[in-house]
Amino acid sequence: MLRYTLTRLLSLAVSLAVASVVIFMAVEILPGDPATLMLGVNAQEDTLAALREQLGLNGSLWSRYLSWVGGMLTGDFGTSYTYRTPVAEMVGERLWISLPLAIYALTLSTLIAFPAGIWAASKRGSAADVGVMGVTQLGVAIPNFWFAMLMVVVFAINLRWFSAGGFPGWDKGFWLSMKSLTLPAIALALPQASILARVMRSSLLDTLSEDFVRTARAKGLSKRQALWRHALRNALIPVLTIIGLQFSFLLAGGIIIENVFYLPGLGRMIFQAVSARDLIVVESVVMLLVFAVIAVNFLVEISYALVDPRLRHGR
Amino acid sequence: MTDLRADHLPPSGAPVRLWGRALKSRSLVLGAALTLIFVLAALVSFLWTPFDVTGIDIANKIKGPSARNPLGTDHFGRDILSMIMVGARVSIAVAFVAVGIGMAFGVPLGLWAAARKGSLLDEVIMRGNDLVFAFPSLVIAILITAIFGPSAVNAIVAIGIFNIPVFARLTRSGALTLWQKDYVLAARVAGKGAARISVEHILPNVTNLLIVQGTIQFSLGILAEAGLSYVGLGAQPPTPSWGRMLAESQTMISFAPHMALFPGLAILLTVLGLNLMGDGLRDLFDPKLRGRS
Amino acid sequence: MSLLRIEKLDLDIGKRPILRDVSLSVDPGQIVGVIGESGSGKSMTAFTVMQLLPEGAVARGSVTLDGHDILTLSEPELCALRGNKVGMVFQEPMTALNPIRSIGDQVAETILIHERVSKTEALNRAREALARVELPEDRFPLTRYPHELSGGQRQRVVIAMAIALRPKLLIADEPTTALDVTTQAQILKLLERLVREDGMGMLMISHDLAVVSDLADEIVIMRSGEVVERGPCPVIFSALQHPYSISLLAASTHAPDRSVQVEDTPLLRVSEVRRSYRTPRKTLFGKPGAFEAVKGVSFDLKKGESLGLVGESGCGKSTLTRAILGLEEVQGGEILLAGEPVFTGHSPNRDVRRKMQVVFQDPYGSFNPRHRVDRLVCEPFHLLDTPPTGKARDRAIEEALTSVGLTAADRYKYIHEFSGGQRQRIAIARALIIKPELILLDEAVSALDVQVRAQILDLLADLSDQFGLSYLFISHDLSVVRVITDRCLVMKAGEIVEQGPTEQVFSNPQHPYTRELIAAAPDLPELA
Amino acid sequence: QQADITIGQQLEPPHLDPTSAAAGAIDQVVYSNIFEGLTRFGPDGSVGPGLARSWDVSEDGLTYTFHLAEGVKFHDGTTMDAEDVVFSLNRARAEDSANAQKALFAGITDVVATDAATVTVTLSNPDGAFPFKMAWGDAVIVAPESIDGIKTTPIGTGAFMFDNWVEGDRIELKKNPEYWGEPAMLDAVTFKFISDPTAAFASMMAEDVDVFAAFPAPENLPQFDADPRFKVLVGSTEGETILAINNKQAPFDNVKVREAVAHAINRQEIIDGAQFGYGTPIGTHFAPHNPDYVDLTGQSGYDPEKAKMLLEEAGVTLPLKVKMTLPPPSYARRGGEIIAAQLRQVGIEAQIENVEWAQWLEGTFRGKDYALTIVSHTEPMDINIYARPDYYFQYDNADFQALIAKIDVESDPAARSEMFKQAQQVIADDYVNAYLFQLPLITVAKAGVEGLWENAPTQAADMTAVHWAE
Ligand SMILES: Nc1ncnc2c1ncn2[C@@H]1O[C@H](COP(=O)(O)OP(=O)(O)OP(=O)(O)O)[C@@H](O)[C@H]1O
Ligand SMILES: Nc1ncnc2c1ncn2[C@@H]1O[C@H](COP(=O)(O)OP(=O)(O)OP(=O)(O)O)[C@@H](O)[C@H]1O
Ligand SMILES: [Mg+2]
Ligand SMILES: [Mg+2]
Ligand code: NI
Repeated sequence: MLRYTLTRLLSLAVSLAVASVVIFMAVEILPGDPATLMLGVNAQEDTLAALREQLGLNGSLWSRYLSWVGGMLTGDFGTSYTYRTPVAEMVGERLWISLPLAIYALTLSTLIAFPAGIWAASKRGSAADVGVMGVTQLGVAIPNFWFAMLMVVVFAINLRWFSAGGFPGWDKGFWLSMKSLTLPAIALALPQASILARVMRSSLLDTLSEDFVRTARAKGLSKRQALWRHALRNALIPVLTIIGLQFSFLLAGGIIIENVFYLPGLGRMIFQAVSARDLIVVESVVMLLVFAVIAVNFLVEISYALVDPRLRHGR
Repeated sequence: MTDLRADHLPPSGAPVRLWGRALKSRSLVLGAALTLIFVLAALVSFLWTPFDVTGIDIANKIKGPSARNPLGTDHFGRDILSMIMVGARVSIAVAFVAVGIGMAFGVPLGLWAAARKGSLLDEVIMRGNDLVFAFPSLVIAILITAIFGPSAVNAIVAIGIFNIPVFARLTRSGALTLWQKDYVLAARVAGKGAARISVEHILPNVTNLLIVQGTIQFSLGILAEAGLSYVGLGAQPPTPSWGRMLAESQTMISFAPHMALFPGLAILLTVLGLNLMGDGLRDLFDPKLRGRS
Repeated sequence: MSLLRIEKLDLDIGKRPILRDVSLSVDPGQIVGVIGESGSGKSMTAFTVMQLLPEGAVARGSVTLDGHDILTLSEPELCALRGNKVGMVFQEPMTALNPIRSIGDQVAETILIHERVSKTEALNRAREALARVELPEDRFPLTRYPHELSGGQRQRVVIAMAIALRPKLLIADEPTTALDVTTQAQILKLLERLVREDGMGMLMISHDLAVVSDLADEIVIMRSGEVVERGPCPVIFSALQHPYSISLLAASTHAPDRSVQVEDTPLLRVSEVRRSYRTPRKTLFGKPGAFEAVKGVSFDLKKGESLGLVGESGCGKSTLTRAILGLEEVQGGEILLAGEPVFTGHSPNRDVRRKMQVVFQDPYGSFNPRHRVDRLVCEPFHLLDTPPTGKARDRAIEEALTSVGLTAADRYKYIHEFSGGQRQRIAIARALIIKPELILLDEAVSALDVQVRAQILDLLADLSDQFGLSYLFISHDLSVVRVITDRCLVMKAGEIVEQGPTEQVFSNPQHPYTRELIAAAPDLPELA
Repeated sequence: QQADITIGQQLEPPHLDPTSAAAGAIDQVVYSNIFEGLTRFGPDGSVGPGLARSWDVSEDGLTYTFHLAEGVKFHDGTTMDAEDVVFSLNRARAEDSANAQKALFAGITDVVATDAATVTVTLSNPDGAFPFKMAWGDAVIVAPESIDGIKTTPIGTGAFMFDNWVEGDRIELKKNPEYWGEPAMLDAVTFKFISDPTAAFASMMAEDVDVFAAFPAPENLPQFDADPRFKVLVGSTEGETILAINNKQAPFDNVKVREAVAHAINRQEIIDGAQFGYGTPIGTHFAPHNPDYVDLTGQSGYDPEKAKMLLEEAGVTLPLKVKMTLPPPSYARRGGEIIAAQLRQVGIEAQIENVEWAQWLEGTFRGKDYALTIVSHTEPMDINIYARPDYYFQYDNADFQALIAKIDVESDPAARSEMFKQAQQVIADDYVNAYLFQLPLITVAKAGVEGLWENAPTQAADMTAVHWAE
């Protein structure tokens, strides 16, 4: 287990190093000068030069890369060009929306997908199965921003059950905040739940046809018991992978949904930072997201080992 | 002595039976029909559309469905049916080429990694794939279009890049099982090299997998293109695109819902069609998995 | 009254008839052996008793177990029966256990399902059951996971689960097919002991006459869903009625005629060959370990000779084959074919490779399903500098196909249009097409039904007569090696422990391991 | 009685220092709410007294003496006096100043605090527009004590004080109880940032916000109009929306080609299609609500036949392919599509390239790599940009430059007015750009909100007089 963990950790570090170079280079070649953007059309050349100097845009590539990476290693993610506040602080604030939203959506999708997938698998071939699978087909095919738009029209504008978007802030009350995250979470969760339900079902069907399930049945377990006690945990590995992928997707991938519901989340922050050429924010946040994805994958792999004893003893 | 007869992969070389079974598969037929409708619409649009999609006719703006415009007109008075037809062209082309890119790079990489399983090369290829997967795709798409400007071509590149690891992994895992097969050993006994074996024996036998995954990536490509166009990073005006039609209709959804409804349905149905087709194809190629997914 | 009575059982899956008019019975303490070729419905009969049939299966007739009419019972009643009154052991021990739960847990589950006892109590009884199947707790703690056990040990766990509640009937569906001969012998002995101790009835399914005849009190022979012959053992063997059973018995003991002249010149010379695999590092930065699969093997194979190589699974047979074929470099020693090394420098020697071909075990996996027979058969032409083309190629294909008993027209077919036996013929045709001097047969007949196996053995004998071929015949099945080889090598853990003329090795084994092997091999009763 | 209000606006300010960035969103929040200048814009665009209650101009027009209001305190409790004014103006015009409108201060040669309540500013040339310049958001008075934190916690003298900023979402202001002048009528103001037009509509409809300033989706206005819960205020801005032409790029260096473009464009169709009817057609670069405005739209009326003829006369080979870059606002994106379709009718193929502001500034504005582009010039009284040959449309006319130079030093209103009219005519005759429409200011508000600015002489959401109806 330790060896397994260490090997994974090492490749994690290498991946992060490569990712940092790729991100830095990509952001470097972004056309558009942050200083010009900040000072607008009437700015004078000397004013621009002064600002560039202030922003530290004049150093060599190499030294800027090193100071960026060095900063990140010590927890200093730099200072936003436009907001003039530490990136770490900004990220922290945004994370308080993106993270709960991702968790909320993931919880919803899991809560929908597990029962649906298990039900469909246990009733394989029945009308229920066909029905659930049909709905998930639709769920996978529906563009989530379109679905979000429709939901806003129905639930916010017509029925006025929810606000059309925005985020009041956790200090305004937990339930109020959760309520404002509900429509976005549903919009995000719908396709994810559909995918997850399908994976759950097919993975469960795979394990249900394994020999050991037959063995369990021969011991006198009923179909349900065999499913719950033997098939389910074995079926979990591909499902875990998908959940891991989905979580990292939700963390950054809500950009469009965040835009529809004007939530000040991480995704929208990147989107805005790119158009404002707030390079340091782009770099640091993308790096952070990559780190999150890699770390989540790492955790998922470790959790495989928890599910599956074969992995615990080194491969 | 084991029983090897049970459930062996059905032979791929039985075209007649394959067609017969294909026609019996409900999801395959439905999916193919839906897909075909949109492919046809795209093809027809090259020759004919009810109206000129670049022709702006402000006097006729935002009209609901009518005999003249079966799906209504948009805020510039353009015919929505015509735009959806031409939009299909863009969606399909972007997704198609993106899948092509994914396959063109992913498949050889996967084959190569599998042929050198366990080597440093394999490790590098697979870790590289993981890395690409680790990048948030939409963010990268935004960066790419911010660097090179928004356009259909850049959308293709952005989507295509993320298809590469998908195909590389699939090919590699498919190829790895095939490398265990005795017929590969037989080919090695016949003195064939890894490259030759990969092309002659491995590749043809992973094509089924690739076709199935290809349809799925195709549908994901259409969704991705719609998403990118929706945030303005896809095909540029005056070329119509489904995602941009949705974006443009968004502020008008409350009084002109037809403007959002039809492009949304177009995306939904095309993606649905492709997914159904993918499922159907998987069942067709691999009856063991029938009804699994 | 009998424990299990199956009467006039018909079984359809979907619209397809699987079983027709099957009747048999098992008394307490009796062992009934069911044999038949693959697909004859043996397993389906067993599953009918358990009512674990695939979806869409419809059974008619009557199945009475200990007074219950199985076919009329409800699912909960069946659950109460399974594992309690009747236990079952399956063919594939590697997959029959849940990989993520400990063995103690899995055995205890049988008890917990049927009896209201505490977890500790159940575990205590599981410990007992495991001890009965010779997995004592001091060596095999309950917390072990299946992947930490060998195949034979896993099969013991499955048996422990089946007998934990001392059921009245035990169904064993080919319980030893996936195991080595020595392990097979142990498992069979264990099963017999348990049956006798508990006075259980046992339904023992096998495709191997010899396995069943050693054990069973009564034998049932099945063919395509029907019982063709039934009778007490071993009396039945001398009084077989049905032509199928007669041919089955004949095939099991068939020895092909061979009349080849063995020349004295060695064709293949293997000397001191070593082959090691790298094993993963133990620690992150440690050196990778090495595992020697072949440890200094030496032998000669003479021109025209058929040399056998026997040994248990994992002893290095296939590794050695690959080394001889020049597919992998060896770490030591030398392999010479007709005086030339198979490896020159670091690349295989094409001139030498041309002289040998190989036939593999799996007739289904040996061919690329997308190619036609002609293309498949021609593949070794790749080894030739100037492969025949056009007419010459056609002629070569035809010749190869006809010499293995197929027709020239078969060249246009795809591989899926052939049966297992025919496929193995095509594999031989493929080997023959470049007229090699040596053919390596790696378990070439292991996957075939006895009757087909007999035909292929005949064909091989025929071909060696005809073309003066030499064979290296690799198998774990002693009876096959015995009838087809002139000389024989016995391999254990990467080493040759004994070699000599086949008859001599079999009748007068020197090495203890050889003796053990031979003793473990099940025998058909000597027939009058 | 409700005493707080939530205002929606599209853009979030990057920071809150109006004196070191061009972002209009900063002024939108802070102008006259938090920060005040010597002078200030009134709702009608007139310049009135701000912190300077009055000022005198010397005979030669070179010296301005500002008399400051007494008893003014910054929000942190420090007093605002002449020294702060000196500091603010010197800071803005300093060598390393990051002021985006440094040109406003270019004429200043000296600033002196005569006493605590009097400031004397000396100019290098007479400048009749100096009080006007001092009304800009870029010229507000800041204190040296609080200058370091100005970007995140702005300290001004206004009727509201900064309270809280949730980045990406909202900024909250609260009433300044110690305000020196007429106190604010509201206790708290929240600016909420909603960039997406759909979301803007939805948030208004769901009553998440009370007012939406510069409502971005004119297509939704009929719905608000029809809904008794809301009212729609349509005012004017200083934004001349133009199809800018690169005057140095062939064939647009030929005035005939530019004239052809002007005639190829149907303004009404653009206003209807892109703005859903909201917008006043213009024929030159001047705000129609200005008394000096000359209506020259007839000179460049829609006449595609004439356009074709002019193109032929100019010897342009058709179809002519040119690049049209479009920045993000919907007037540009939508207008661009319509203009492209109109130009196509006369044989000009405008290839649309949608760009972000950053790219527009770098490529189009600074790099001048474009043929056509659409943008709204929202600075007040900015016809003088035509006197800058290096400006992105690269119009270089010595006569015009001389005219503007004369306006700059003229302080007689009548003469100035005459010269402004003349200037409008010159650029219209030269067809420098194609003039489309004056950008309207559309404010959607709850029916009970009163005291909002209807027009936008500068980017501001002056909340000092806003209140809820009884
Ligand atoms: N799940 C299933 N669905 C449909 N047909 C099946 C299924 N399982 C087995 N069969 C068919 O039932 C018949 C009998 O199969 P069964 O497994 O009983 O054979 P067997 O005698 O046990 O053979 P083997 O020695 O290979 O195990 C075969 O023709 C097989 O094809
Ligand atoms: N690629 C490999 N890497 C590491 N170890 C291997 C590899 N191939 C085989 N081995 C090991 O070498 C030993 C010999 O394997 P080999 O396949 O030659 O056995 P075999 O005698 O052919 O067995 P079987 O009868 O099961 O085919 C086994 O212990 C196996 O685990
Ligand atoms: Mg069987
Ligand atoms: Mg082997
Ligand atoms: Ni202006």
